[in-house]
Order: sequence, then structure tokens, then C-alpha cells
Amino acid sequence: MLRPVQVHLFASARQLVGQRTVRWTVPAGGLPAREIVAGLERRFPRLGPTLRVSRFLRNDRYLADLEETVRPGDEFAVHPPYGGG
Amino acid sequence: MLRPVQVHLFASARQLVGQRTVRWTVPAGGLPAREIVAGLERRFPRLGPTLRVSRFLRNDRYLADLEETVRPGDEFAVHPPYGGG
Amino acid sequence: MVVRLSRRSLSLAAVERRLRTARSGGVVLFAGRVRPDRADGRTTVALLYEADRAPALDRLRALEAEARRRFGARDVVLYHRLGRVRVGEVSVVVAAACAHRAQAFDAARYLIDELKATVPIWKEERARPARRPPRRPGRRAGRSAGSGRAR
Amino acid sequence: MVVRLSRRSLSLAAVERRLRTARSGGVVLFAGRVRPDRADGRTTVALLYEADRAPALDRLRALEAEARRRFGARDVVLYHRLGRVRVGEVSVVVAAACAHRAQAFDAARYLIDELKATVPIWKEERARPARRPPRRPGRRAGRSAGSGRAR
Repeated sequence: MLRPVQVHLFASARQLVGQRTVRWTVPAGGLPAREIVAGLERRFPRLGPTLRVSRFLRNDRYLADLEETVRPGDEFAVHPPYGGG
Repeated sequence: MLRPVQVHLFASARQLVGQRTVRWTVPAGGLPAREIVAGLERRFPRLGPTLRVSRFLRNDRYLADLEETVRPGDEFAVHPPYGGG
Repeated sequence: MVVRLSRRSLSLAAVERRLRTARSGGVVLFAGRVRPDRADGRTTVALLYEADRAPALDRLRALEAEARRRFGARDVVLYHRLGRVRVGEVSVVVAAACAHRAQAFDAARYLIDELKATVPIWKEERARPARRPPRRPGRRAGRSAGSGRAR
Repeated sequence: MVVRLSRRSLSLAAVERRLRTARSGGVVLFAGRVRPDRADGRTTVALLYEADRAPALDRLRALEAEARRRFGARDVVLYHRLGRVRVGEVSVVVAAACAHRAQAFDAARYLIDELKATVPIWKEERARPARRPPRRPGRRAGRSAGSGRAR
């Protein structure tokens, strides 16, 4: 049984979706990150504008690009623009 | 009896003269500050270079210029370049 | 070096203890506090801060290393509060100890600018409406024991 | 506002208490400490600070007014120690609380630069010679009980 990808949503992304974490099923060989992002927008259309200004991480590392493969059991994070301080 | 001017020397000026305060006799009508400064250099020749980079105060106020009159009983201060911090 | 994300409030005395490196001539510290005024006329009562903790700590440690490399910082403090921080409280502290003051100013400025732009921390406002009539000093006189603050 | 010349050591906690103005978004603080290293290879053990007290306080108050005028500083601390200050101790603190951080950085930088250049305070070094052999850990074993520090 394949473990899902855990998609962690922060700040405005979390508020728009109403959930902190979304489970995402991917095939055994994984998916390019851009397909996860596109899938999120299809499932949560209001998230679109936020996704276009967000950064993405796989297992706590920033993605080099959206072609990076996301595999079953990975953690995937959506970071809207930062606002600390 | 006329009170002397108290000339207060700070930092390198004090070290060169070896005294913190020097008494200076001026006539009842006072003297322009430049004559006090010239007199200090005559009396303490090693003080010359320091006097040329110092600022002067009369009664805790910076002199507008060296023509300002210094009167009996005044306090006159010699400030070499500052070095706080 | 101190890099910390914490729900607890921070005193400058704690920062001072961390910056006792005798060879550093200058320490510059920036403390950011929650301000009450908002552009829309409402009044902020608190900010809620959240972080993506592991990558945030990684970024803070990278900023510390960069401050050492670029500005010769000998000691660095990077501290951000998480959770609810009320108006007037300190939400963030950065500090850099360097041999000379110009470096320390540049390092502290770099650290707070980069922290705000590149560390995964977010804030959410808790505000109350504008022009709320002042409350009477006789407290809890009516039926409501509510504090009047947004949650 | 605090403008002070004092022989007593200063804690940042005391500065913090003075900067509790809730409306200020950013506080920048500079603390200058006595450094041991000298250009000539000797080692500073302490600095002796003196001031011409009345005009120094006048100048510090003028700097505070100027920081308010130019940078919108809402609270200012200007503190300088006098007398003997040992290596590693803080000799000067300036701090400015402003609505925004850029102003606070500019104000603090202005205050320390102007303090050094225009306030009648002077320092005199107390140093010991270069390349002194390290002292043995067995202290006061010989006939001399001297500390080896210059006075």
C-alpha cells in the first residue's frame, strides 16, 4: 500500500483551504512537483493566485525546480510569501 | 580685586600642561578669547599643536568665534578633538 | 550564537548574556515590536506568528553563517517569537557583535531584512474595529464577562 | 528619553525598560565595548573616560532632539560611562525607538557617529606590553603579589 504525500499548507494557503495538511496520492514512481501544484489548484481553485507566488519544499528542502520528483511518503510544503518580524 | 579666569584643560591638553585648571588674570573689561589662547601657547609652548585643533568654550558654551570677550570670573575650557565611544 | 524560535517572551538581558564576546567592539541589536496602528484605521491587538519550523531554523542558521562571512560577525542572535504576541511586545530580535561598529550596523540590517524576506515565518492579525467607544472603568459590571478582545 | 553620563556599569535590561513605548515598531541599539587589541601590538586592559560634563550633557540632549526631528525617533537612550572601563565592558549605549526599522537604524547610526565626533568625551588607554609571557596558573606563588596590570 503506497503512503500518500503529506501536503503542508501555511498561512494564507491554509486559510484558503481550511486545512493544515492535505493527503495526496501519487504513483509508486512519484510525480513531478508541478503536477502536485497543478492538482492542488484543480482541487482548490481559490488557491491559484497564492500558489503562483508561493515557494515549495520537499522534505524540508526548497525545490530546485518544479520538475523535481515527489515520491510516496514525502512531505511537501506550500510557503506563501513570508512575513516575519 | 578681580577674579581670575579659570582655564579648564581636558585630555591631551591637561596631560601636556600637567594641570587640570590654570588661573588666568584678565583686565576688568575682559580680553578677546584669541588672546587667552595665544597666552596659553606662550606659557606652555608644547600645547601649541593641540590648541590649533581644539574647540573653546566660555561658561559651558562653545565660542561663536575667537573675538568673543572673556571676562574676570569666567570659565574657559580647552577641548582637544573628542574621542568618546 | 543563538538561533531560536519560541513561544516565550524574550528579554534583552538574555541577549546581552549571549553577546559577551570580549573581542567585539560593537554590538548592534534590532528589536521589532508589534504596533497597534493599521492602515485601515482598525487597531491591532495582537499578531499570531507561525513558522515552518525545520526550514526556518535552517534559514536562520544560514543567515548567521552569512553574517559571519560578509561582515565578520563574531556573535549573532536571531530570535523570533511564535504564537500570539500582543501589541508592544517584542516579536523579533536580531543582534550582531563585530570588531567595528560599521560592520555591526550592516550585519544587523542585513539579518533583519533577510529574516523578513526569506525565513518561512508568517503573521496573522488580530484586530478590533476602529472608533470603538472607550469602555467604562467599572469592569465586569454587566452580564458579559468577555474581554472585548478578538480571538 | 535617557541621557546619562555615569561611572556605573549599564545593563541592557535597564535600556529595555526605558524603551517600552508601545507605538514604536523598531528599536535599534548600539553598545560599544572596550576592545583589547591595539595597532601597536600592545594589549589594552582598560580605558579611562572623562567628559566636560555640562556641555557634554547639552550636546547629548541636542542629539536626542535632532534624532526626533530627523528620524521621527519616539524614544532615545544615550548613555556613556566615565572613569575606568575594563576590556569587554560596555562604554557607550545609544538606542532609538521609531515607528519603522529603517528610521531606527538611521537614527542609531546617526547618534553614535555624532556622539563620537561632537560630544566632549575623551579616552585614555591603559595598556600592557606586547608578547608578555603567559602567567603560570599557580597564582601568587612567587614573592610578587602584583597583578601585572598597568595602572
